[in-house]
Amino acid sequence: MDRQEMKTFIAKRVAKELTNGDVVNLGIGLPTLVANYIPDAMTIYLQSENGLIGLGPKPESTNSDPDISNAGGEPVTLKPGGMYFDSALSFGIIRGGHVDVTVLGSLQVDETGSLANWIIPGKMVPGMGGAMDLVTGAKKVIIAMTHTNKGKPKILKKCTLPLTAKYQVDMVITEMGVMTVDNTGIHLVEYNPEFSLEQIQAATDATLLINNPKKMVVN
Amino acid sequence: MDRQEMKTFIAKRVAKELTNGDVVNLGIGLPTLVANYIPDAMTIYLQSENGLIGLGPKPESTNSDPDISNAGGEPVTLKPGGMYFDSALSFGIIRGGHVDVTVLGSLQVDETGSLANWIIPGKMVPGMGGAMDLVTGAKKVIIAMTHTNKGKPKILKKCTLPLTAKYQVDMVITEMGVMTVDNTGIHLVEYNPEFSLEQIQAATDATLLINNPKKMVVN
Amino acid sequence: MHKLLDISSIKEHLFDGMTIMVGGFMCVGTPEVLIEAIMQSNVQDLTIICNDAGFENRGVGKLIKNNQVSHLIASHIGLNPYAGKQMSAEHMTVTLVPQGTLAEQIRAQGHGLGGILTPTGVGTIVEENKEVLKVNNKRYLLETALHADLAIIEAYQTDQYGNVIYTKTTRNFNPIMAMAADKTIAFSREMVDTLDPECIITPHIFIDYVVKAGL
Amino acid sequence: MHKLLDISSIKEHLFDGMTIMVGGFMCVGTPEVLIEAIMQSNVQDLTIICNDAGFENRGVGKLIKNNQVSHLIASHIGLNPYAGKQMSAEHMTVTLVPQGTLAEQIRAQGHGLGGILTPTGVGTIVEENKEVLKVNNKRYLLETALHADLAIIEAYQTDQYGNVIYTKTTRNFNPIMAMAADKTIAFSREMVDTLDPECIITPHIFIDYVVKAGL
Repeated sequence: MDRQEMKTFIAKRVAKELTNGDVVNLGIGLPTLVANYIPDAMTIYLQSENGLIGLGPKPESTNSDPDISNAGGEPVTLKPGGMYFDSALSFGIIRGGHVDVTVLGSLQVDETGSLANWIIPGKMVPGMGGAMDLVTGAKKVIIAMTHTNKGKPKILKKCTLPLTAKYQVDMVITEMGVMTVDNTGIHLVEYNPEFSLEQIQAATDATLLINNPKKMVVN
Repeated sequence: MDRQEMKTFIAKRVAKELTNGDVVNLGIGLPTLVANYIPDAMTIYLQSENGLIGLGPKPESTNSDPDISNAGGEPVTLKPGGMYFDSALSFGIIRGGHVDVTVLGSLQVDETGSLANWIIPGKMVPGMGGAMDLVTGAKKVIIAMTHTNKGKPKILKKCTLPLTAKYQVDMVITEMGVMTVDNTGIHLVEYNPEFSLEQIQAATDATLLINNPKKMVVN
Repeated sequence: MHKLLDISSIKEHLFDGMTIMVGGFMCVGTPEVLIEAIMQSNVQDLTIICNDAGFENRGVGKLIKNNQVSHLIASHIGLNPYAGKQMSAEHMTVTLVPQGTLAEQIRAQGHGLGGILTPTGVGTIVEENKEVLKVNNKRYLLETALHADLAIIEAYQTDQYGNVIYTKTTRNFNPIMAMAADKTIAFSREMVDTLDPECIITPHIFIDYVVKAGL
Repeated sequence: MHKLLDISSIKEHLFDGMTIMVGGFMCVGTPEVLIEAIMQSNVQDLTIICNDAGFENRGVGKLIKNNQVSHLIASHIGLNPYAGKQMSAEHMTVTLVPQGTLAEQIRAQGHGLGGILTPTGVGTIVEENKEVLKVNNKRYLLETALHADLAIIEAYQTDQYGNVIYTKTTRNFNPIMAMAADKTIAFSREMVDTLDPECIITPHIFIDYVVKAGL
């Protein structure tokens, strides 16, 4: 798989985690792609922290309205039944536990479910934006990311970068597999048969708990 | 003056404290009467804590809408430019210092500016409603009440009933005079010439600071 | 509309000892039809969170009169003398809360906040047993979030998704309660196809069930 | 309309060292015209409170580029590399705040709250130098209210009283900032006679001045 194929593969697998009626917040980048793979028969309400529920597809470029954007600043549309609100209500929805699933990328995740995705001290200081609120407030936190960064593991025993939040990650989905996190550790519950279990563990710093994993299937 | 004349006299005098453009909250009872004496040329925005700004006069009885009431549960109307909001924003306006003047009745006021108007233990327990927020948040707190209760002083050295708030009263207006409160004590700044200064002090438990008071005039 | 609930099914959402938030301000904006249904269920030992005690035969006053309420959290009870009697006779506990504090405690729950710092009540008996914190040399009371198992609210119009608008001063506590309970049932006076996305007050994600007027 | 302000008069409301809240989210809902006027005034040593640092040549990014900002309080600065450089070179202090916390801190000020308890940031460097309080055995950070001398916001429509509505996702931080500053200046795209009293987002009492588009 090349990088683009990996992203598509991951996004497709994330989409399978969604349930009809879910309120979902998709982070910038790879997570945004998940919207493309939601089955037509399923109703998902996409929330965007800049102030809307009912995020629709990107507008035709000839028809773009600068007054309506997603949290990445990209032009979007509003689906029927959607609505606008201010930042206080938007984060009330997020912090109050009214978002069923949030999907974010990350620089690091660890086997305690902590994650780090907002700063590399001395190098990159973009800020946390809404990420800290999202992972703290959402009912289910899914990290969607490539398994490694230039061959270096991103799934660690313990995050080394400043944390976004402690103990909040429920699931990690990469091109190599699907992992769940609970207080016993990180479990490889599905694996991509393109890789052996040994290869996956070798690409992972954390100790993967493996007990009859299924094959990871996307369409 | 009979009781009704007293109330009218007090309400008229309170009205003179208002300034063009003020946001004003009038409590239930006597304070509500103040609205009748706002000069036509003056624009006052009446706020009602149940959720509106722009309280208008009572509707004609044939035209009463049960969906719009004031904080006393009485039918009212909305003036042009008025708007509705929820209780959180309503008390945001109040607590946040965006109400210029609040006018309330009271059971007791003391010379430190503390007041008690929400409970008589063992006898009357109506609750504080919005009064604690109003006197804590409003820029200017005016107590409008009769000077005594069955001949007993209501303006005390120290309140004996459970307080509504400490040190919040700016002005007390009764049928006997106008008093201001600051950290030196309570000052009789205007007196009703129907009473002598001795009579007013005799009806008052607090020590009135008196320095060239004016005559209290209402039209 | 998939959230429609038959009034007779409300009892499935009720249980003894539960906490219910009831919208309305002196019964303006209180869903009387849902109150009636709770009366008929005869569920017991309720904690009711409401701005006030209603009137003796209106609003939450009806539940108090029916002896279903063991604890009332409200800002005043003055218009319901029966509530005062029940309180004095210790048949019902009444917790009196400043109205603005009540609003923020309810909002805090819906917004995922543990509590808020308010200057209201400092130096009064409201302060008793509460943490007092200083910020910039000013004293505030820490008031914690208020949660409910169920909120019952009165909507003016509800669209096919469950988005809600209110009318005039019926709004009051309804929008914040809709966010603060595990489950929210809206009584709606009117059902409409769509609402203006700029004017929706309560997003559909907070409305679990809708009871239509006239059913 | 008595609140109308000529754009050239904005400088009367500016002073060195002041704190300004700027509405908008990645410049959507940011009043660029007012930003330009602040640039022209060349007021110095500003503390800017805004969701983000804008872009290098848009939004508050223009004030940063013009070296007028000594302190930026924002949730991210990633789209403005110049802001990052100014921060690294210690020409500008940047306080990064979780976006939801920033919203609540601003709201708290306007609503007269000393602060709020949020679970966001617990166990991270955001916790540093902050009070941690436990409520029902859950840990929260005490985040205190954020005040400004001036808020500049972008309105969609303003009526003759100064009531404001926004459009689509331009709303974001604008309504809460309008309440949190000593003075609020709204840039308004359109002036109308009246607005629907059910749909007004920012009541006129929070709007001190209105700058009309095209003037």
